Amino acid sequence: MFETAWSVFGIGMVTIFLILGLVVLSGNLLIWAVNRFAATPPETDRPATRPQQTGIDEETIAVLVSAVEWATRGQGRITHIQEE
Amino acid sequence: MFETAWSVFGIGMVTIFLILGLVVLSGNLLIWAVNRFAATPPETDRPATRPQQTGIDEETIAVLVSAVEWATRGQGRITHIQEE
Amino acid sequence: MFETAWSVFGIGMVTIFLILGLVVLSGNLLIWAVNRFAATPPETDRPATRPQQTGIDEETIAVLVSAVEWATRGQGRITHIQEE
Amino acid sequence: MDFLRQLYDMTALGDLAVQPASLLMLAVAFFLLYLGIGKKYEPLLLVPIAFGMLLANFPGGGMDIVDQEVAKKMGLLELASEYGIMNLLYYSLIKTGLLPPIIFMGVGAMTDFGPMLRNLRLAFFGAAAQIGIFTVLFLAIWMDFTLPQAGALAIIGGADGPTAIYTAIRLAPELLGPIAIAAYSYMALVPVIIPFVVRLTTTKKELRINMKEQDKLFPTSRPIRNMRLVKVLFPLVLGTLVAMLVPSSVPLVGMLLFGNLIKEIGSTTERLHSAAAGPIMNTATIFLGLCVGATMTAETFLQAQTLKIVVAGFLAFAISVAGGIMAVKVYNLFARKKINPLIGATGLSAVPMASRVANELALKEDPTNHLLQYAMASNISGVIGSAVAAGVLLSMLSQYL
Amino acid sequence: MDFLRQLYDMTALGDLAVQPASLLMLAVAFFLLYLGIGKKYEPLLLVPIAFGMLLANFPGGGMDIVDQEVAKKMGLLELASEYGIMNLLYYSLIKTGLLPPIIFMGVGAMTDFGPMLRNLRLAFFGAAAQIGIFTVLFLAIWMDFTLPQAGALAIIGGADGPTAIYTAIRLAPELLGPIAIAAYSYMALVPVIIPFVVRLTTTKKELRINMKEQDKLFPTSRPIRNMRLVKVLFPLVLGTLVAMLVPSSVPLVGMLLFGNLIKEIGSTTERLHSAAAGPIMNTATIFLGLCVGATMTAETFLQAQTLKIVVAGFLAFAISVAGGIMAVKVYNLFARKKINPLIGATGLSAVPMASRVANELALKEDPTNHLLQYAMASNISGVIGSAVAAGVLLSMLSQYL
Amino acid sequence: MDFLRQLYDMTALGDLAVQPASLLMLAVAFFLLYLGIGKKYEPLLLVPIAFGMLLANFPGGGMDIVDQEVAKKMGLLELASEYGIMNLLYYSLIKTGLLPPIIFMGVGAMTDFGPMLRNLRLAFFGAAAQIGIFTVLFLAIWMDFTLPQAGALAIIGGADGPTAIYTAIRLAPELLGPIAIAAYSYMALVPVIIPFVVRLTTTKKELRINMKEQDKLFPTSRPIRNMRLVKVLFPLVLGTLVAMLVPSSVPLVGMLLFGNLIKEIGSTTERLHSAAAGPIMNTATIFLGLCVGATMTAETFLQAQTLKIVVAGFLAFAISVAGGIMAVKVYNLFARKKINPLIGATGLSAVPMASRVANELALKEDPTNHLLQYAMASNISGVIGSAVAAGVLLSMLSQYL
Ligand code: NA
Ligand code: NA
Ligand code: NA
Repeated sequence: MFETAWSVFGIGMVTIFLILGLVVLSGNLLIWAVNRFAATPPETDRPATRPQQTGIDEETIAVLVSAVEWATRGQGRITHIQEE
Repeated sequence: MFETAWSVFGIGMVTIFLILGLVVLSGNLLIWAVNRFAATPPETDRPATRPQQTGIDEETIAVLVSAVEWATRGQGRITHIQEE
Repeated sequence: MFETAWSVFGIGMVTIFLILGLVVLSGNLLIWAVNRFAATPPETDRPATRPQQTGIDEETIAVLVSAVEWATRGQGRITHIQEE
Repeated sequence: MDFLRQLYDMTALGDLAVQPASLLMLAVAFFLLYLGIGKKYEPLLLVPIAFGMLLANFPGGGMDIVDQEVAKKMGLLELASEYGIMNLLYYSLIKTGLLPPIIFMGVGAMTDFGPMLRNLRLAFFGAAAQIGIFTVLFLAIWMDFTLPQAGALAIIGGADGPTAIYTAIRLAPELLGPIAIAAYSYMALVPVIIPFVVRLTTTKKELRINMKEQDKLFPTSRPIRNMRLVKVLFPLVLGTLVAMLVPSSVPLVGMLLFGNLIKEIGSTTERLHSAAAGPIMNTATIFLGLCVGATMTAETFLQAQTLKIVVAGFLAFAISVAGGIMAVKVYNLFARKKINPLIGATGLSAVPMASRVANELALKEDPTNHLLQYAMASNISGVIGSAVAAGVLLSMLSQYL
Repeated sequence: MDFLRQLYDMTALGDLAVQPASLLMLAVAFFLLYLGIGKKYEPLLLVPIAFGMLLANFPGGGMDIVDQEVAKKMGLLELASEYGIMNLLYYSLIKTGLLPPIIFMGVGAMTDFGPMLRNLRLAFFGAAAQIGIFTVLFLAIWMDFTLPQAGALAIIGGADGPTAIYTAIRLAPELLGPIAIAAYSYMALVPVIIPFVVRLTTTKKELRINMKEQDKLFPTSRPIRNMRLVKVLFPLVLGTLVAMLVPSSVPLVGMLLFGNLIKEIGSTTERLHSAAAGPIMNTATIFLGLCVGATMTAETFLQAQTLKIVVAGFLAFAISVAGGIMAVKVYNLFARKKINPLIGATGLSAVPMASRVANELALKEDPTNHLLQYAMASNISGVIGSAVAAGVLLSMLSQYL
Repeated sequence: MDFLRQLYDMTALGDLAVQPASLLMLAVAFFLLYLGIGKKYEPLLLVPIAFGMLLANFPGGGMDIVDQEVAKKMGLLELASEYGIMNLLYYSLIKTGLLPPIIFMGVGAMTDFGPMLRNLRLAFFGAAAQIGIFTVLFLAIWMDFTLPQAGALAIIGGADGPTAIYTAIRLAPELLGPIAIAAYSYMALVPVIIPFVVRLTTTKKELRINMKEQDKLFPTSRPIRNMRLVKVLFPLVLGTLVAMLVPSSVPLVGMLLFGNLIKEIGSTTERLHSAAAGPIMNTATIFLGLCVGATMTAETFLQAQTLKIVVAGFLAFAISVAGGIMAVKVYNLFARKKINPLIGATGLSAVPMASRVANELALKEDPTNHLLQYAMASNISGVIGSAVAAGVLLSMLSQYL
């Protein structure tokens, strides 16, 4: 049984590293391709859920929004962000 | 098999014409009966979804509302209509 | 069969009286225990569904709110209460 | 000629000629639709039930429920392919007893135990008003129903739809349709039945007993200093009590209290509460109604039994109301702090209609006598009372199946 | 080496080498996703169908539908444990015929019969535009399909998704995938198909017939003085009519009208309406799409049949449109009050896309000729027309199964 | 006397006297309710699980899950009629493996791959943090679990509820309850476990590595010029990759990505997205929780196994966290652009709790070191990592069932 466990261990970890490696690779490829062939609008994902303009950089806001969505499992929504 | 197909063709088209004919007939009868026996309120179906007063005639609005509802599969709602 | 019916009658009514009696008893015990050990906030159940301040006593409002909720099966909501 | 023959064969006209009773059933269905739509009698259930009945009684529509002896031998897939979607829905959702507990979860998710907790003493009168159930049991046996059938019929006196349906499914599925119709119809008729019984059994003086004044004269109730916590703990206490004494009512009472718990916990389980009180409840109501309606074909409905159920069901209601009133009157003989007998009447359940009717009756005698909040206490406890009664019936009568 | 062997065995690469046709299916799925997402062709159904197809065609994913001969011998639990969740969903929700009537309930809950009631006369032209169904029946038989298969194929000409799926499930489940794809694709292509047929069959002068002016010239229609009541009663009248003449269409039409009824009753049944038009409809759409997609494996899809279905389906659409137009033209020969032939074209159904396309075509010829509301009348009646056609096909062809 | 006897027989008291272990189970259920309600530990799942456990352990309530050997011989209808609604729900929704993929669809419909796409490189560390799964496999075998049981136990280290439940259903349904409880409890304890492991394995200096400063020092990441399109295409690319390499994870990963796709497509599929993320997700959560809870009767839970699962589950968590951290440390040895080891810890998954905990830990050392957005990258990739791990376990261990 331990022998099987070693196989599972090996194949499992290799597969996971392989897949996540390929995810990084193909993701970058995808971003490159989209930037190259379809880079029309400056980043505006989902204006509906977008809060009003603040001094905080776009990326941070995107992360905050997604974090709140996760944390509240879709119930919460950021409507206002203020820098301290 | 083609013989059966002829039967299906004949019975099918006759039935559809019959039913839609009866729909026209009974619908008119229904409208007549309702007008005759229960014609109290001037047409006010669903004030909740009704947009504010405009110069456009009632019928057109009703159709627009229903079209939008169909087109957006219930998601959209007319809140304002402006004549050009 | 009527004999069985008598059993069911007796056991049924005794059980119901027993259970609702115990509900009264244990309910009172629960209220006592909570008042004794966990009586921090003055009664504020569900501020979200709470209507604005009026001259009507809290209890009445709570009952009205719950009655409306029942009556409308959760669709309705009291937003304003005015004493006559 | 052959063409017309084929056309005629496709229509329902031939079947109707053979089975004209279907027309009568369609008329009954239209009448129920009129009650639900025009008269607004419990439209949330009467409309789907009546429409299900309509669908089931169009000859050849294939939307009627087949006999369980036939269905029992089939798997669900074969059943659906042989007898259509309504049988699939009925046998997987109703006959299994699934939907009533699901609806009870929704009821719990909409119930506020607050009024009952503020006047716990009055909850006791939700017990007396179940006596109609057990009294009509005798009548039903006398009417030649079997013991399980009698139990299913009697539960109409509990004045609670899902409880009645659950009990009927378990004890006498063959009577499900008429029992459901009787239960919901009489619940819709509570504004007629309660005043009728009240007039027969009470005096004007009794109806003028003012609960708030009594509260001021004999102040006892302690204030609740953390209602949120009490409301979270109460379903757990109540559930444990009921489960220990009448385990057979756990599917109903347990789901009711689960629904209530996820409501009272608040924001952290709000997602679950919104599902239980919204989409789950509404979907279950639609399919429960359509399927119950679909059981009512001419064969099963146009029988002497149906008339007996209608009569006995009414008596069960009336006796329950009277029982609640009598219990209050007896209490008043011994207690200094009097209780308005209308509080007994609302022990029937039929929440919240009964409370509103009681409130109106009280106001008619004394325009300052607002007893709605007191009525809700016994009213809600009546729901528990009838679920417990159902548990007793199931536990004691299943063996005679 | 042994390690790499085990790793390779776990992947889908070995299966792909054996069964390279899966790659072609994946390509088709991606193309359909492109149509649904990029081109916005009926995305609510094409996206789930295409994704279901994707899942089914990943070798070893276990998300493809197994043959019904295999499934028939198993209970649902065994089926799920042997063949996974997609088969469980497919055999319990699709193969039983459950979801299409459920979706029809949702369609009914979103349909407004108002425009049709205001121009009832035009409803008649929803009949002529079903002729494509019955014409293509001959073609399909000639193409070597069996009678039930021919019926399932022909119903594509009804231009109504759930109707096509329901008919295919009952008459030819083995063709479900391609028929559903064809039906939804052509519905998405209505903005191309209708102008194409209109150009072939009408003159500019005909397209300039202005319905509103005709109404002013020949005023006939009586005003409806209680639209709310008419809208509540109409589904009941319509349902009774259809049920009496074509009982086999009751599962579809009955559920459509139930959905419409709980919409039109208004606030008292709003809870039911919101469930039928919202969560029930959307959930049914997701699972219908995924399961229909999952039937399309290389084995079932990459066949000559699929091509035939695509060709015959297009013809069915085109002939239906032409039929509707011709009926108007014949009517215009005899009537003084002329009708725009576009009203005939929208009898096809494909609500509301067809009406919008017709409206645009009319406006192109005469910018004052707004005929949307008139088009909606025949458009909605076309839905009833195809459901009735489905009923006829089911009733007359099931015996050849 | 006879009367009291009958009364006593109806209650659960007799059963309790025979089977006092039920009391202990009720106590455990109340304790879990306390954790879910009072401590707010994963209330969305712990509350339904604990309530299901409560219902199952009231003797005579008929809400406990029967042995699968018994159930296997019955159809669903017979099962429901013999063993009640909880068995109907368990065997049709859980034992079939249906609900976990459905919940994954909902998870996908709520997941935003944005943070991961913006820091793709970090996704790689979601791999290392799965090592706890495969390490504990050895421990579990040593503890005398069978191979499939060991796999089901080990997946707790994936820190993902639905994945753990799906794997347990397929590999060791007899351990489903304790595994689910352990998985959700440890996920709730992430704010304790992560700091504990971090303190053991990292230095203050490492925790002060500031990701934003590193980004400024070594700017590499290209801006994404059409995020909407990338987000639509990414689930398709990711799905294809995973499906090709680990087909057995398609039911989980495929549904996750379908949910994500209908979210990212936007308004045209918004109806589907709202259903998947709302009513479907919430309904599935309720019934998953209740049914998983109902599997935990005294018989199945009060065993040495349960204790072993608790211990091994904790180790799996801790080793996964440590594995993620170590991978970052090794990376930092060779790379000039350093990564904060907390990014490795969040590879565990337990989204988004782990990221928030990591963020707080970083801020404690350096109040300007906001690394939430970086943590989310490895955090989300950890979900994919554990789903892939589950696929490997299912594919390699099913043969030993
Ligand atoms: Na009652
Ligand atoms: Na049509
Ligand atoms: Na993980």
